[in-house]
Amino acid sequence: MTELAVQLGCVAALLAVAVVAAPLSRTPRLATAIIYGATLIVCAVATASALTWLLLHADAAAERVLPIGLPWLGAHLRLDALAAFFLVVINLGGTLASLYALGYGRHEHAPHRVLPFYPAFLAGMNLVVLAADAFSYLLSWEFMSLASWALVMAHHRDASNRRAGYVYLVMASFGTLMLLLAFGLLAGSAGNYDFAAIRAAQHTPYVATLVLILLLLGAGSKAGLVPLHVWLPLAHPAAPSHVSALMSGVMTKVAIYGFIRVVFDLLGTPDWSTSGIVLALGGVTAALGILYALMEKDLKRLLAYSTIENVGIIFVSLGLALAFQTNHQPIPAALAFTAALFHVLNHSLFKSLLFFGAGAVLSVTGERDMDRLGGLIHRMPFTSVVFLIGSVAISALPPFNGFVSEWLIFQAVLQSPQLPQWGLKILVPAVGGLMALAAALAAACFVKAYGVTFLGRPRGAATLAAKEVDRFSLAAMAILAALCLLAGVLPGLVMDALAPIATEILGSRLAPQSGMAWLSIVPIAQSHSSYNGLLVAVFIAVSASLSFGAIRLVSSGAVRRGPAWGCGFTDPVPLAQYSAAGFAQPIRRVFGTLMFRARDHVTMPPPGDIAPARLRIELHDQIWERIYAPLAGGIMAASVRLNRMQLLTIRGYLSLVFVTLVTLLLVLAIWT
Amino acid sequence: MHGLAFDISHSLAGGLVLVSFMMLYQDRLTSLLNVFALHAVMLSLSVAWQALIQDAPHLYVTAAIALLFKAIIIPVALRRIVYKLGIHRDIETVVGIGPTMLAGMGLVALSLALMLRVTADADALAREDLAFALSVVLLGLLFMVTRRNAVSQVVGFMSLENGLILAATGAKGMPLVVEISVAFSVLIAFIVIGIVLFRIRERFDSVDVSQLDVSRGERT
Amino acid sequence: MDVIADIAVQGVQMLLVFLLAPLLTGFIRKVKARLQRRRGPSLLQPYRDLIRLLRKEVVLADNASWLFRAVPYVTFAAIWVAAALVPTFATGLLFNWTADLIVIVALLGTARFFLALAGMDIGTSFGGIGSSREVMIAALAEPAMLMIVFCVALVAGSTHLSTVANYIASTAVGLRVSLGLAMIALVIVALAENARIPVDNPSTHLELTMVHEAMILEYSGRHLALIEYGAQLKLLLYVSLIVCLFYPWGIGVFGAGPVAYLAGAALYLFKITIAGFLLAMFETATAKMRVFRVPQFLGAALMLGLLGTLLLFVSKGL
Amino acid sequence: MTLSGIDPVVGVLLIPVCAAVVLALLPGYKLTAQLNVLASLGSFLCAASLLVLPRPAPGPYILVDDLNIVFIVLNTFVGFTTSLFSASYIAHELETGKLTPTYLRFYHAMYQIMMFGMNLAFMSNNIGLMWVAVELATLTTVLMVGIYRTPAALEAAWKYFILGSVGIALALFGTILVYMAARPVIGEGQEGMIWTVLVARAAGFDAPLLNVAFVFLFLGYGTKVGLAPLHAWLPDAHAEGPTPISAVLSGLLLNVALYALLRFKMLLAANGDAMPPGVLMIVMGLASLLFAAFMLYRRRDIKRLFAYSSIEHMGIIVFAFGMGGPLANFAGLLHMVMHSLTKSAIFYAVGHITQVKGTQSLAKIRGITETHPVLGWGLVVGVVAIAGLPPLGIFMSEFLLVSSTFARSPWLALLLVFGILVAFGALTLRLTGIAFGRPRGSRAPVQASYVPMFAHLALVLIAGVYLPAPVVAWFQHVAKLLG
Repeated sequence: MTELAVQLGCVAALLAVAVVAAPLSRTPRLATAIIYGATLIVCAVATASALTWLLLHADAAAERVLPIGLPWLGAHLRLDALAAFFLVVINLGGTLASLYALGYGRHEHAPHRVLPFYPAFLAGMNLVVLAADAFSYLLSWEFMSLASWALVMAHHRDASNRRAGYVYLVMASFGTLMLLLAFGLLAGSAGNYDFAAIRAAQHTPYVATLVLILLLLGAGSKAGLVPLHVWLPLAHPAAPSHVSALMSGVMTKVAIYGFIRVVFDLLGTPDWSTSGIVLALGGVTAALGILYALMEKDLKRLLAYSTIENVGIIFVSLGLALAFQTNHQPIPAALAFTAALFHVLNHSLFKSLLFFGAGAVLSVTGERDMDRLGGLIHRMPFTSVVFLIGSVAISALPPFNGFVSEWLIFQAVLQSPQLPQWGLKILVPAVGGLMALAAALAAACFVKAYGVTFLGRPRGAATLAAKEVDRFSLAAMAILAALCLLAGVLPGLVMDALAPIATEILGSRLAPQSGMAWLSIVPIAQSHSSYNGLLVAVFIAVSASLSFGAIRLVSSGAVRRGPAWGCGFTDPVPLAQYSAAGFAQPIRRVFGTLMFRARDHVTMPPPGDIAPARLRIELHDQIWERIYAPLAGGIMAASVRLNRMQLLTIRGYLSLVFVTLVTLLLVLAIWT
Repeated sequence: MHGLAFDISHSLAGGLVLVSFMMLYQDRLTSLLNVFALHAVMLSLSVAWQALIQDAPHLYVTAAIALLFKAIIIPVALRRIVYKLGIHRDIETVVGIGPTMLAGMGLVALSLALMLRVTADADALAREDLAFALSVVLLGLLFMVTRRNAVSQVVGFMSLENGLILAATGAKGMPLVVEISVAFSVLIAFIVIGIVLFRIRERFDSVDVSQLDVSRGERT
Repeated sequence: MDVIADIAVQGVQMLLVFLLAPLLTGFIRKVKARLQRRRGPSLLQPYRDLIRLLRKEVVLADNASWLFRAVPYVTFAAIWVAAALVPTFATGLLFNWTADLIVIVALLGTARFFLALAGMDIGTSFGGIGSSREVMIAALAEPAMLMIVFCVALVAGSTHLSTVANYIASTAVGLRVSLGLAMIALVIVALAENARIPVDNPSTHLELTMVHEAMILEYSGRHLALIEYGAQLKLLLYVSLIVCLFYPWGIGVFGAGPVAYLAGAALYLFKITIAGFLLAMFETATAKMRVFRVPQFLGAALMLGLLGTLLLFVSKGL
Repeated sequence: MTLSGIDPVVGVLLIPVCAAVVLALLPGYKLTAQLNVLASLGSFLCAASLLVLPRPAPGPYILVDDLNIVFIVLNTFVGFTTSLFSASYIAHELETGKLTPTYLRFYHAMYQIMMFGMNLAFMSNNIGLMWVAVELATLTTVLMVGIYRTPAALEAAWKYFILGSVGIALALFGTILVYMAARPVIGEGQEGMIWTVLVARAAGFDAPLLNVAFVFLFLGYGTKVGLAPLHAWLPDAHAEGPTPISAVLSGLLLNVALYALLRFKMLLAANGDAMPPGVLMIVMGLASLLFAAFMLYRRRDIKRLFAYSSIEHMGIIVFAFGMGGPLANFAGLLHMVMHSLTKSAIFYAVGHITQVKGTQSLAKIRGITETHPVLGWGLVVGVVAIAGLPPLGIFMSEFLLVSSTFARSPWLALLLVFGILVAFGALTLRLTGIAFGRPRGSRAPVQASYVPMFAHLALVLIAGVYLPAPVVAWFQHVAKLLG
């Protein structure tokens, strides 16, 4: 089992790189090249070995115990199909992020605050997936959070980044403590924290339910489940863009890995009702996440919110898998589970791509605010193409990969009538509706993102100066775009690669897909449903070129350029274009009034006054205002109240001692 | 003989408690110091009696220390300080005398209730003594709590120490180390308090220094 | 050999929808004109319009990007493929196995996505207003559509149109309340998706009320022709979708031979004629509603779909 | 105990005493500072040698067993590193004229006496002697807290003194009561105070008397541990004294009192029908944790901030020992050691920061990582460690404590987690303010010896990832002793 050794070697190498990065970063340019080059190589190696494991001997599992970590336990490290898959996701992301950063990192103005933590962050994520006992799992989990926190704080002079880092760190620690409680429950008072022991132990339904809820709190807060998502849109954009890509595209997946590992692998089968919780949470998260994104005008924050949506989708299909699994319906369970993993892969691909694109825009224009961008398609032709591909893919449109996974999830949703419980029968279609809503809103959201950022006319001076980004960044984005298309047209191969994981975790798998006629995928049965990404893509290409050719024949190819039709007054100022907020206005009016208590305030100047009319949009983040603000306020109030105890006179303190003594004596006198 | 011995030591210890109550009753520092001297005298008497009936000569030393330091030197010195600070007139009880008295009663009752549970094989003398000692300690603490001024806090603290000594001497055959440590700690206590008071006097008038919190930014 | 035949039949189908689409539009216009006591243009007018547009030169706005020029082809192709996937005169054709109902919906989504982008490309307010409203309507229509899919799939146990059509044609299912509800929902969705009255008015250029037209305002010449053609194909697609889902009777089963196919084709023509007539009547009878009434309208469709599904559970006894 | 010259016990006890005398006489700070370091090193080496050399049999006064050797070694080690830190710190104090050479002599002598007192407290087998030693240590620290003679410092010292001596009194009363309880069984005289004898025959003691005794001892020594609501002296004493003393207070003196508590807890546990001491410790521990956690938010003074975090951690430790059981006790011991190392390291960093910035006010200290990277990141690592984040030692102890508690009594664990989380929020909030943001205050380079700080942090880091087997076995043994 050399792969495990290779993986551990890679982790060690990453840590070593992190250590040498600190002194190196005195010479930024050199350090940037060396560090990112090194991480690029290491991650590539790790990806390769994990992939070979997943493809060749995925049914096996390699384990090894290192004499570190919890003394009487040691650090258990285990490589199985599930771990291998997530290692692929992590290290693929790491490889491409490093490649991207080779170019992007040159624009970094505080490299000494990024370079040491970047490899550590990657190492932490790898370790989480490899860990096979509670202690090393949580240790690497929190180490990952810590490294990413340091990266979020890289540009610490910006107060909003500091706030982001703070909220992030607190939420992360909350999540870890919840996981800690969960493992405490699983390990029992004897404290056998080894995953093998936990897997072997029998857990009562009560314990299983409690653990699942704790997992939803712990892993969910890291993954960004509503209402634990508040840190995510703050922290992800705050980091440098390649790190944002890793946090959004990969780290959330590590959280999902944690959920799968514990709930599906360690926990046995909990009560069916728990799957309802997961489903509902996932659906709400998907819909709310994308609604938040639609209200956003900061490009990177928009992407972060859309991450929340995708996490919701993944949790929906995990909930479906749980529902089927608890009702002993292996095939639909495998379908939902495979769909979830497929979407994990897809989201890691196109979200990284989109964040890279946002980073490219940021590095050439220095702007994240979409309302100051526009018309970039003329200045960054290549970036605009790959970003378009990413947008189509994330909007779940054929023939790209995003659609395949959502299609599979819908197929799983359509299996729900087989579920015996009324609750699920009624819940699942509703959640399906929520998912369809989320998908449509996602399309709207990315029409907005792409349209406002890349199309139209430049809105600011920063945009006019923009030019195409460097070669490394373009290469990284191109590879991702290609992968998006590839996974979209050849879904069967991916599903077959994922099958062993389902076998390992659920004990059931889908029928092998690669044997199907013309590479179409048939999750349940031919008569039931099937999809052939390749053919659809080919048909579209063929008919497009057909029509193109035909038109070339009949019509005149004449083209005349002229000013746009401006309804009388020509050449309005570019700012008169539809802004991000303006584009979202119809949807804001339909959904926002309920979700965000959104109000548009228009201040019209009096007649004769030439001052411009001003539009102010008032949004309230209900979740923050209803949950977090009161909590923080309560703690503050309590501390103010208690702080009076710091301000007593000596006599006051003495009387405290005195009262304590007398109370204890009284207790003694009464109780004994 | 034993009955008599018991009664005497018992009455002496009881007397100590009584004097503690008298201290609670005082609201002028000067008179308080007098009462404290009396307190010390009572203590040294009972210690001496213990030395007699336990024929433990080393206890005489303790008695002597108590008499010398607590009954004479310290009251005199404190009187000096009091006059120097010019606070020999002001009334500085926090709670009214009446409530304080009631609280004191409660404390004595509590200490009796606690000590009388002790199984009787610890001999009666010890039990009674402990009960009284405990009440003296608690009363001393109560005194410190109900007085505002640093000097009276010192006095209260020393009356508390007296209670300790009473207990220690009541504990038959307790090794010398304890008495020495008691005297030792009292000595240290006195010296340090003296220094600190002196310095405090030197810096600013009020001994109650809570307004420092403001300068320190803790009170906001 | 079979494969050749299959491809041939599929080709026929593609050609059929390709040729039929403008005719349907022309027919509807004609009927509407008649109902409004006008003589109206001839049935073939749409063909003439398309050809005229093809001949015209293209006027591009100054800052139109390559995307703006590529979009018409992409949208047309996507819609055409989608339309070719819907069984018209026969089920089980070659392409039917490559995609099911969800894919068809998604293909239309792709077309819409690119069209909305094109609306944003020039950077005029019209394009913006059109795109933003279009995506809003779509965001409401798609959940409703999924509910309909869900309802139908529950009845037929499949999302493949051919299977569904065969199943419903094979009179095993009697009249189902839930199917009726689903059909009404689908009609509403179709009206919205095709920018028909009461959601949108295809024949107006009154700026503030138009949605679809505003989006494509900057298009001209062959691009406009393609987009118009796409719209007509989409209309035909929805009509034949309704027909094949709810009135598949007489549809030719795969491999039944040319005769059955011809019968199926004839019946299909008959059905869409009726459908077109009804649509025209409906459009004449109703008025366009305000944009922000549309959510209620489509919300009704969603509710109907959900209701249909739940009723189905009840009738199946859960 | 054998009085042979090479007896390490004698070394541990006598070196400080002699050093104190010499230091009191010698002038000149350079020499004395070095001497101070030397003496601390000597006593540390003696203590370390106790690990390997055969231990003396428990005599009437001196006892060296598995439990207290942990404390002794830790104590002398931190004493040594602090003396190193204090050397560079005091130099600066002299330059700025906050201390005069006279006071400096006094300071060094007191430092050694304090070390002597603490070592004696750990080693004493006689509960009376232990009491004396603890008081000695306390009084010396009182004097050192007041050494700056500022109103604030004097007030702090005064507060510390009054509360401390009330604690003294209560502890003494408890000790007497223990003797009384033991007397009927053991008889009069010496024997009745020797801890080994007491614990051996505790079963026969008079339970009600023991209970009362424990209440007094708990409050008496608990005052020094800094348990809420007896904690009041602690923040001021930390804030107003010289920073090396703050380090020693947090790192060591609290442990001394804790050690005494543990001894008496074992005594009570040995007696069958006395009340379970755990309950009291759990309640007070949780109270201190929650109280300190909330108090952290309102702090304006950097040293007070970390003083309160000491209260919080003492609460956690006391809670752990109160829970008892192999895992919790192990966690408690580990947590105590890690806390001593980390907190003193933090105070080393804080000392230099306050010196270079010339203020203790949190509001005036910003962006340390930018102006003084080494110092700043050292502080960040320290606070991260104290906040219980991996890969540092406290994470391991909190992991064991929380998970084992949750399996046993969920509600307590939830309270514990809540407290930890609230404290975490406060600490990281302040850390964000101190370490990051646009720098404020002087950017002058600080002449500091980073050795002590990074030595401690390195130890904490290693312990967080890898605990050597012998240490583990030894801790487990001690945990078993604690029951």
